[in-house]
Amino acid sequence: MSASLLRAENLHLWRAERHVLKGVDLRVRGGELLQLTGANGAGKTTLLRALAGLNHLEAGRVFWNDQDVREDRAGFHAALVYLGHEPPLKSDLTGIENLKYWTGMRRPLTDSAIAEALHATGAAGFGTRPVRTLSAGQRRRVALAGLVLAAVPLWLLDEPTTNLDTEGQQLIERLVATHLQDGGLAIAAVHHRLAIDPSRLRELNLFA
Amino acid sequence: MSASLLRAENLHLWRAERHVLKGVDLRVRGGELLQLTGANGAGKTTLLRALAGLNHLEAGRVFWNDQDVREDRAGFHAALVYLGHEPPLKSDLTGIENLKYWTGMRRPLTDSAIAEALHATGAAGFGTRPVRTLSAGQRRRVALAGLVLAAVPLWLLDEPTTNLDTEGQQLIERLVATHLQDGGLAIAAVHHRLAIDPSRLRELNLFA
Amino acid sequence: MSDRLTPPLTAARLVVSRDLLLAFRRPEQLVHPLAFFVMVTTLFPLSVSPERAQLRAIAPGVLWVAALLAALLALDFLFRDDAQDGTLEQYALSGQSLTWLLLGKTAAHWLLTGLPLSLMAPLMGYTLGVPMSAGAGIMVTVALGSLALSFIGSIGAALTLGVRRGGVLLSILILPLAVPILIFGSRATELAIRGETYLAPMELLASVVVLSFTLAPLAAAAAVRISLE
Amino acid sequence: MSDRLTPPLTAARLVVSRDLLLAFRRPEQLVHPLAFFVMVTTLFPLSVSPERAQLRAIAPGVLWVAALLAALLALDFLFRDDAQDGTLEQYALSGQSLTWLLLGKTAAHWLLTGLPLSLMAPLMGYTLGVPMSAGAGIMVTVALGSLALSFIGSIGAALTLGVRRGGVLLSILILPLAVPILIFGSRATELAIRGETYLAPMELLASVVVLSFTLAPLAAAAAVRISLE
Amino acid sequence: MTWTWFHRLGSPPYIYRLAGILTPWFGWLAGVLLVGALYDGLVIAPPDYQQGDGFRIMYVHVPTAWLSLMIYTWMAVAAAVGLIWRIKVAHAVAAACAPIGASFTAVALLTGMLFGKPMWGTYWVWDPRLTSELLLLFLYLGYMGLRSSFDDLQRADRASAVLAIVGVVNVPIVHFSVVWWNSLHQGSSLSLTGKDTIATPMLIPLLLSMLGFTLYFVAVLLVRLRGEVLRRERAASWVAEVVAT
Amino acid sequence: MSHFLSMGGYARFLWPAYGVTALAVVLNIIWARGLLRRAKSEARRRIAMQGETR
Ligand code: HEM
Ligand SMILES: Nc1ncnc2c1ncn2[C@@H]1O[C@H](COP(=O)(O)OP(=O)(O)OP(=O)(O)O)[C@@H](O)[C@H]1O
Ligand SMILES: Nc1ncnc2c1ncn2[C@@H]1O[C@H](COP(=O)(O)OP(=O)(O)OP(=O)(O)O)[C@@H](O)[C@H]1O
Ligand SMILES: [Mg+2]
Ligand SMILES: [Mg+2]
Repeated sequence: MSASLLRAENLHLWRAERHVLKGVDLRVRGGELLQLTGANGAGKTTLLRALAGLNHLEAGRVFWNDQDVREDRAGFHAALVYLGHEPPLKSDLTGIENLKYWTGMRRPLTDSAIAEALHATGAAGFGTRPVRTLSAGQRRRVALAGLVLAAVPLWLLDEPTTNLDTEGQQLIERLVATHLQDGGLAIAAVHHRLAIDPSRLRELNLFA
Repeated sequence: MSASLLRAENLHLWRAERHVLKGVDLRVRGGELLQLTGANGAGKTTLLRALAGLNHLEAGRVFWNDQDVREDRAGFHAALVYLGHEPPLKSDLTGIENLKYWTGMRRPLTDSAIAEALHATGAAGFGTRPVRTLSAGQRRRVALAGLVLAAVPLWLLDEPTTNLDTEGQQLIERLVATHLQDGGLAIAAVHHRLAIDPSRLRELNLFA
Repeated sequence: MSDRLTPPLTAARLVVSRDLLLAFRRPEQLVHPLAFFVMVTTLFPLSVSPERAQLRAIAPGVLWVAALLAALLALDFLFRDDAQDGTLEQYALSGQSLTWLLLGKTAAHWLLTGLPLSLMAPLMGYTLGVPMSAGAGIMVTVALGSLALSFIGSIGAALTLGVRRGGVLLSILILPLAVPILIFGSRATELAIRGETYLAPMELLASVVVLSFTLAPLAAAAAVRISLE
Repeated sequence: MSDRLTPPLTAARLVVSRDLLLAFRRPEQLVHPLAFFVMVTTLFPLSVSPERAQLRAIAPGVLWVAALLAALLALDFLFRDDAQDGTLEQYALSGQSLTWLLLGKTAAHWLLTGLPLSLMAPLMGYTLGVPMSAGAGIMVTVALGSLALSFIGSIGAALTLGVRRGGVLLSILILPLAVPILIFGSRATELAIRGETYLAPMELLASVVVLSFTLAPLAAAAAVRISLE
Repeated sequence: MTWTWFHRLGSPPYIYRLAGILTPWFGWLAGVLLVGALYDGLVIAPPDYQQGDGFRIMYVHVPTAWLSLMIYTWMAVAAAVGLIWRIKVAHAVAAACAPIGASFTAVALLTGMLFGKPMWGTYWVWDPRLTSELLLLFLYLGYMGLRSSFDDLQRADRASAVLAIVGVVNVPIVHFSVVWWNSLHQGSSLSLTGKDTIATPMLIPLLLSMLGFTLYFVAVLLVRLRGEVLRRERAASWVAEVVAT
Repeated sequence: MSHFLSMGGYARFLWPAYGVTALAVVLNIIWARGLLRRAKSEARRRIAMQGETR
């Protein structure tokens, strides 16, 4: 895979009367993590959703591998996974079923691949239980398995460490590090510093 | 106020087929914080809800000031506030209105008391906006204002630092410290260590 | 730390005013059950036959089934939002009597759905060929019937809280209990249309209201506590 | 990182099988629209009059209004759960054609609601005094009508996603579009009951199905994208 | 002292064993009575002067209709006991009652319909007795639906108990519907106070049949009860004992 | 015998009525036993599971 590149220029976005993104520029290439920081309400969630195309940008453009994403939305979407504040899981399905339908929609999956991903995120023990019966952190781990399984170059993560125990914080760091090593790139909104190789880590601080 | 005391003996609780609480004992007195720790799925949320009376205990008893809470549920409830994974706010009401109805149900409130509490939790700037338009961390701050306003001796907090920025983490520590100084007690499920006077801090580790 | 607690009646009043405020913040909610009622009563003549004589004969039935369905659909939302965002949990933990708080919620619910429905019923009756002279009778019976339904429904709504898509399960639970209301109500309406005295079925209706008013909030409070677990 | 993507038809099939699995995981969901249909058709004779001749005259209307309401209520859930838990967002970001995915969802929805309704309709007709000989006709017309309604309804369901308590708003949006279905359908049923040929209204019904099948998924996909913002 | 029986009845292992012992007794007695009633009702009892041989449907209709009401009452009482005194076994009884009651309500409806066609000329009319019996079926179904929509048995028990208790108002409505409204349906043909309104040779098989069906119900209930009690016991040592082998 | 079976012309209604009743009687026995069997095997499974985790 040639090195991927996400670039955004002069993003402007209003929520109701509020000018939330005031000309944000960013540039992340394969192997880099861009950490979004900023006080509560600074616009981290808004920026992540806008990049994914879930919030309407008033002005500015987003480029994926130097192509405007509006020219090939499906292609761009196929290259990214967005994980928001809440894990996108069906509470009546088991973790394995959730992954089968959710990530399976993106690329064909084998059962062993699913099992492996669940194992990698420490969710192997409860993959066969309905998600509804899982604790908050267990649910988050199942969602992270979906992230791993998708095998896409671009990760957009909104507070991925929420609800995770101390071992889980390290899990996130490990997952991101591996992803970067593989040439992927990630943008994550995290409040505390992640233990990631500083040469790969860049920071974008949003002001409220 | 004479020193309050929460005591629980031999709590047993099943969730479906799962024996989650296996004979938990605890004892917290006024001025102390009991920090619940344990891996994801260990049972922290379950224990907090069971103490509040929101989960059905199979066996075991909870005492508030040496009286079994089943003898005076309303009195016990009037003495506690429980904050779960999600802040209990109405998204169509403003922060101020939310507090007026939620905490106002417990004790009569003045407008200035509400304004003060919002100020104390850094939510003064957005108290008049519908909660629906707030970011995750801003919402959490409004809920914390309700906690302060309630002015009850017992706080049951489930991951109160979720979604809060670094300044917000310190806010929690400040709020808890003041509460303990005032003779209150708190039980909080938090994954990382809180910066609280160690003589007041006790820990209960749950094993999955 | 203050020892002064909010008195129970003030707490119940707070619940009522909160629910009214919420409804006025989203006025479309006020309109919904009404709109549904209007639609069902207008669909009927479309699919049956528009002959007036036949329409008038089935008018009480159509009015009551439509009103019952509209009130039933609205019931589905009685506690659902509050359960989802944790408000109900906070009510249960407020140290106040849950029975009073739920009584407040149910009263607000009736003010927002049953009352408008009963004001609208004579008008819809008129479009079905019912004489205006029967209007007052229809209004009062629908008001009483919807009040009873709100109370009985509060039990069902509380029971189906823990259940996803409880809506239709709720209808199934409530309908057997609501049928007496329907029968007495449509009977009273029929008598009113004919210009006869409708006191007898009306008294039955009123006794259902009294019965459900005294028992339902207790049962609903028990049900809410159970479904919160 | 793999470049092999799931083909669009496989993705749509995954959506269908997922929705069927979800429904069978909670079988009460399957039963709900049916139960509602049964209840409405039961309520009518209770509040109108139990006389056979009169019942039979209004039977087509009652059947169709009941089926329409049942299907409409079920529509409310078409996208709501998926929107709430973020599944719809993930669909939109899956790189797959949203139109195909929504077509899958709508098909599954019909299999779970419209099909059982149409199988049940002849039976409920019988309790209203409709002869068994009209059964096949009723079944086919209700099947076609509910199919058209599922497609048309998918647009409305997508449009009301961002709206809380969209349920009744949805009904208001959909009903004007559903009225032709109701009129053709009850007309066909009436002819079937009389033992006459009901081909003409049936063809009209079929053309509504074809039209809505080709246009609705596109419109629904556009509406979902808008409401996700 | 006087309450020991009450506590023992609330003890799962005791009830489990007791039910196991009692089941064959009730079962066989019911079998004997039902066979007797069948022979007596179909062969010995003379035809009715008005209804001919058709009246013999009564011997399955009346007992099943009676069961449908009695079982609901049992269920509501058990649910109330379970809710008030927090007795698991009582909830188990209520849970065991529902499917049996629902099936006999359905049978009462069906046999009534088959009775109605020759007697009234139609399978179904919207008569108060018939309607309220149909609503009873809906209540049973709603009860079972509510139960099945909870994962947790304890929650299902308590929630459905509230419904069972509230729904019990329907029972007197069914029973007295023939009195309160003028109805096509038969009035009470049995009464303890007044003199019987049907002839003795016809009455004996009816009584046999009603007793037989009641005992049969108890037998089935006891089997179900054992299952329901087992499902509610976790990690108790006696469970390991009884399910061994 | 055929006289008995014809039931004075009511056979069309009488035998189905007895039939559904008999069916309900038999099915209830089967269901109840099935429930008990399932509950037992579930209990066995549960006990086995607990043995493992201990
Ligand atoms: C679908 C139709 C019918 C239903 C749902 C139905 C329902 C019932 C019910 C619930 C009872 C028990 C009442 C009680 O124990 O308080 C009953 C009793 C009885 N039914 Fe029916 N019935 C139907 C049709 C008929 C017909 C057509 C006949 C005969 C012409 C009939 C004859 C009787 C008799 C003789 C009793 C015993 C009366 C008494 O002791 O109260 N039923 N039925
Ligand atoms: N409804 C349920 N049915 C079955 N098991 C459940 C249910 N709810 C929770 N559990 C299980 O109970 C255990 C405790 O859950 P709980 O939510 O209390 O964990 P927790 O310590 O709060 O975890 P976290 O840190 O992830 O929030 C978990 O193993 C969970 O899987
Ligand atoms: N629907 C809306 N209408 C008006 N303002 C909104 C709306 N949604 C969000 N905002 C505002 O936009 C700003 C950015 O919100 P956003 O959720 O992106 O913040 P965030 O950086 O993710 O904060 P947090 O750390 O609390 O998650 C906030 O000030 C918020 O109040
Ligand atoms: Mg955010
Ligand atoms: Mg937790």
